[in-house]
Amino acid sequence: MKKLSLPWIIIPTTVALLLPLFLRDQYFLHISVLILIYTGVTVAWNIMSFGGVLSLGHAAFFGIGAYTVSILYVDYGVNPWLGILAAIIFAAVGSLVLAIPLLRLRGPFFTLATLAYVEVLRLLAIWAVPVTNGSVGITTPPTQGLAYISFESRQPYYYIALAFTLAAIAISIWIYRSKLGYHLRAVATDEDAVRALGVRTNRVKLGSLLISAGMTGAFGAFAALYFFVIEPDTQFSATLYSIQPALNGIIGGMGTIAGPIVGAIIMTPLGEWLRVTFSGASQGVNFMIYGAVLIIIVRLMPGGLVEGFRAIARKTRRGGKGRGGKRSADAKTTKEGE
Amino acid sequence: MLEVMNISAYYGDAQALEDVTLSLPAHGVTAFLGPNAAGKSTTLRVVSGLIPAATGTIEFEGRDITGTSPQERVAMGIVHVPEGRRLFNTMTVEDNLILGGYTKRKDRKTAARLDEIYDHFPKLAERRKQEAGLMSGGEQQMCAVGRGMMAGPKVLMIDEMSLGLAPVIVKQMFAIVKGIAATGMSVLLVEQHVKNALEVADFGTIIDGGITRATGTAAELRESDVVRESYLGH
Amino acid sequence: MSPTERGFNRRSFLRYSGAGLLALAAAPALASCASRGTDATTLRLGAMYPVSGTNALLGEESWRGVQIATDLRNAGGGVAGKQIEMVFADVPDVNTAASEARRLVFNKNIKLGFGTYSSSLALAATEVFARTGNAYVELGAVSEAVTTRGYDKVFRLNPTAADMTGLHMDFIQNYLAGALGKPVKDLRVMMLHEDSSYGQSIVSLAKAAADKIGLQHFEAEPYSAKSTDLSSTVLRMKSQEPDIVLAVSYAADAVLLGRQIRDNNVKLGAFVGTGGGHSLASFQKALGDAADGVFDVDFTQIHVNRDFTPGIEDFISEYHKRWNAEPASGHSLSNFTGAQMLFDILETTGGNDDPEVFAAAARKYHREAGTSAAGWGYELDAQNQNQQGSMYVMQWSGSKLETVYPPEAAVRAPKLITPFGL
Amino acid sequence: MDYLLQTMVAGLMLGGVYALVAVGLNLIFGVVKIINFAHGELVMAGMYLTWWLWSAWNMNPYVSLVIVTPVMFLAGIAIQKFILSPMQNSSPTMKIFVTLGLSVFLQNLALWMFGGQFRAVNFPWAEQNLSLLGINVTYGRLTAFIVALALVLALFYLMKRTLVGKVLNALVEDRETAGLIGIPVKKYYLAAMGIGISLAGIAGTLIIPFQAAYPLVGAHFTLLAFVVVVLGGLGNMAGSLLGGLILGIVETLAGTYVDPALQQVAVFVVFIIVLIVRPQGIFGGSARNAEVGLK
Repeated sequence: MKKLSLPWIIIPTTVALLLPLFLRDQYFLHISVLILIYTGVTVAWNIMSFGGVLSLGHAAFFGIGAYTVSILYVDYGVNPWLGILAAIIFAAVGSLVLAIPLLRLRGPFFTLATLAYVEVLRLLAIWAVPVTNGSVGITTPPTQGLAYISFESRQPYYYIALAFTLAAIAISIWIYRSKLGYHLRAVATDEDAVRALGVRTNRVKLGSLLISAGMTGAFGAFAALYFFVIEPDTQFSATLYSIQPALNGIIGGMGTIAGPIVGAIIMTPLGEWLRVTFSGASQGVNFMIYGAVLIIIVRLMPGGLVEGFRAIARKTRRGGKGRGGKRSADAKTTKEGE
Repeated sequence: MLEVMNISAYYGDAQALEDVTLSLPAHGVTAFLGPNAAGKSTTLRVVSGLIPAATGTIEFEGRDITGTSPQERVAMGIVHVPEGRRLFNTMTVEDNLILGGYTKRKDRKTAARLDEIYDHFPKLAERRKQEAGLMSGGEQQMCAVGRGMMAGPKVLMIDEMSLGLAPVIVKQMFAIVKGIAATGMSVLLVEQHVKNALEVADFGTIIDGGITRATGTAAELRESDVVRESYLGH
Repeated sequence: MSPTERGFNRRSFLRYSGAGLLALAAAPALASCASRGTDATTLRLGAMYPVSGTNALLGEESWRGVQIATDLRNAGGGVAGKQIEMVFADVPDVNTAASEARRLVFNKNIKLGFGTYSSSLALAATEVFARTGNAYVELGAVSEAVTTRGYDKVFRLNPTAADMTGLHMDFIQNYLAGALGKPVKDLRVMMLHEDSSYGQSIVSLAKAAADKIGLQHFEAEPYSAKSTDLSSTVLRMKSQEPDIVLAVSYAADAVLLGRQIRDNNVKLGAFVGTGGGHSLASFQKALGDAADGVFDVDFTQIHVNRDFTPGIEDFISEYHKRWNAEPASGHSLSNFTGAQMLFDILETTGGNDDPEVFAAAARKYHREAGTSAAGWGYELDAQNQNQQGSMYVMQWSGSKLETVYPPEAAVRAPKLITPFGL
Repeated sequence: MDYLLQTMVAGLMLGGVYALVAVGLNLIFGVVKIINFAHGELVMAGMYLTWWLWSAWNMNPYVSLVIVTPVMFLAGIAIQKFILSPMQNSSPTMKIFVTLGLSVFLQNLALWMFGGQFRAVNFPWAEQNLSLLGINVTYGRLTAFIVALALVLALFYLMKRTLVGKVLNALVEDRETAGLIGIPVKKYYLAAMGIGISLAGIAGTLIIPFQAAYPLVGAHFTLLAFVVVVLGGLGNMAGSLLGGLILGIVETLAGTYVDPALQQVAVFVVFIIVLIVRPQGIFGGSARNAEVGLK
């Protein structure tokens, strides 16, 4: 990603914009909206991984966003658009709980702290019945219209989701290429060295946390309006909104721009397809396959799909010359693995 | 006894070694010299098997060992004392030493070897039960060398032994190393201070920029004009 | 150690195949063709139950009842000459429920859906059906919210949380108070409930129901169904010394609760389970004799007055045939009954599942209590809630969960036995 | 007072279970440096295996340890050899996700094989009460607690006194150097995985007399076990025991005196606070966790 090549931006964007014209089936549009939501959350998650940080706490930000918009709308009559704005702010503020662990901990310890945070919020959402309506959840009113982000057709949802996702991607590209992104990537390589150069690494990491959380909150809020019903076990589900985005990112290629997008586009329909195909046949088979596929992909393409395809492309282009490069890449990863 | 022939190696995409050739006799001290980032430590890592050689071969006692694992090489008698000592800090000195003798654990002579180490380094005997991380730099270096010797090496490669040690301790250490070499093993000393090293060493090899520049007896190198100009700073 | 030329080739081959696998997996998702929905010969209905994830156990049990009802009806000629085809969707969580409802409606052209076992799943699924102008029939979820949102094409055939708490209090007032020899106002009653939508739906109504019968000492305590230890809950219970414990549990926690009550030697006057866990055969299996005397308020179970539940034998024998076991809980029977009523309604429309037509027929349909396999009748109220579905009180006796209250459905009278063998 | 005492005892018993699950994880996390998200599912596997031996062969659950232990040891070796070892050079993140995949797979394998039904072993001896000073403990829980203690002591001895233990300790601290001085690292990874996972299996066997098995039972244990390991310090077996007991007591006290619905919240809040205040763990040696903080 040295230079943004224009065709790579224009072509997919155009395709995405025109898609509803060709794809009138509401169910496929629905899947497309799901893909967009997941792409957005994954792209948001990925901003933290620019800095080499693995967060499994994004379900927390997603859930905060969902609950913020729903509670404001249902209990206080706040317009959902304003609610989404509030969701961004609340999710960012909510992420501050993780700020201290983020700055003090490295590697798996931070990851575990983020998982614990999701769990705490889930349990609190179940417990605080007067605010959250507990496990029964909150249902947003059926009033339709652009002002309420509620429509009969999937098309407007699709375009709103697309706008959100494109904005998220734009922000992510902008960050990647900004000084913040440069510092983040440097932190990912060697935090101590970067700090020694006088970069305020704490500020950099905190910035990525806040931006990432705020973006995730926006998608959580949109998803709440899109699904109508929110409930703690789903909205604060580590599996759905922490692990799945991380998985998309990793399968596509963590810390790259295109990786998360590719990952979400592939993994979301895969999950849907497995469920649709195997559910009802025998309990659990679809998730068994999902787990197995996950193991296989991670085992065979540890650099992610984007990297994997690139390697294949390089290999075919260069014929057998890959050997030296391959070997050195191994040496490098060995070192990182320590 | 150990012949390193024309090896190259990479860190990531960066080439760290281009063409290094190194030969060790069956005993005596060989100094392996060169400026910072010349590729000395990398060479050692290739010899001990931590990094694969991209090209070139390594022979030990007439056998090609280029493809063997670090463990096999230790078992054969090629032992690497890494830069920065890398002791197991939370474990006792004695446990560190015992682990050093891991490859020889089955010959039931661990106690005898321990005694031998304690003879060489009486300080370590005093500190046997102390956590290794809590000792002074010099003591830690002794422990690291002792740990290497526990494997019963034929070739002992010590990386940057004098780094961060007081000059008095450095002198002591050099003397001890010379003593060890006299018991019939080959010691490879990696040093930045060319002059100090050439004073204790019997032989020397100088590398720079990942390429072997000069090889000879210590005396030859001390007298060589090139070496004097480029590395001894006269 | 170092990768050889061959190794690298093999690896890249595996990578290709990994990518191919993915492409293979993704392609049919986008290519799968839409179904036509109901046509002249086939009635296609959408069935939504959680058969994976946390609700898998009772979701699966519920779905079994529907399968039996469908097969029996198809064997008998179907509905108005049409064969019934179930388009099934697994809905482990709320977002999936919304998502799958969309798939059924748009991709499968389903006009009439039903399910769902869990209340939050039901809310999500019905929202989609209702907002797209389709009809949905709930057969298992108990939360009041399912039918109180004002959707005119969302129906519920099963009794609700209010029926459960109502029966709790009825049973306390008319039997337990007398059997324990204390007036209702002096009884100490504690409701322990797991904190999923099931437990929370019930507890939200319990307080009011308790007030209604003049129960002054009523406490509610939540706990997490996922907990692996309920010591705290049981210790709190011990300190409160309740006469009656009303427990609302899922599966594993019901066993855990029972065992820990026994372990901590908490002597109770009576223990009344509420649906879910306490009616499962494996609850009795796990506790053995200690389960004797435990009451349970739930959907109809198989040990019930057979005169009151015509058709139950068919259900039981069919269940045996298919799964070689007794029904694990009453959920299969209630969903079986609900599905049968649904088919009967569709019979009156001539197999037409158009939402408007179905809704009109559903509102018109009527059935007396004691004429279905679960003993339920059928009479919708203004909110499309069936008024004639009822809950019963059962009691464990050996390996049988026998219906003991109200008398018309009972196979025997209730007996007061100190629960958990204490 | 009795009430408090009973609460504390209940907490201790629960803590014993946590410690039991955590020691195996500690070994794996410490030595192989893998965040094993499938650990709880392996406890679940132990539970199902014990249940199956009991229901099909009427085997006493405690006797079934002679089968469960080696089977789970082999399972651990297989997981290391076929799944994790080939990924040795991948980033830690990748290893996390491979274990996540394994956990999803095992959960649903259980659902597929046994259905959602919960499977309890009805073993009357384990359910008898030991009553002392008005405090009740069942033999099942007591046995689990005592075995946890014994296993932790045994591991403690192993780690301190034997060569294998010293090697494992060395691997916890610095695996590159361990390899450099001739230790066959891969072999010891296999051993650590084998031991760690057989410990998970043993935990499953000891739990099942009082806790039914169902497909999602393990998920609950995984995160808790990590909390215990982090509290106690990596590679520190005694720390895991203490961490487990503290967690058990915190959970029970919070549940009894605050609100049963919040007992888990208390546990995770304690965890996050400890991570913030003392990331090396309450009893952790300072150097180790910092190093495994994985740069």
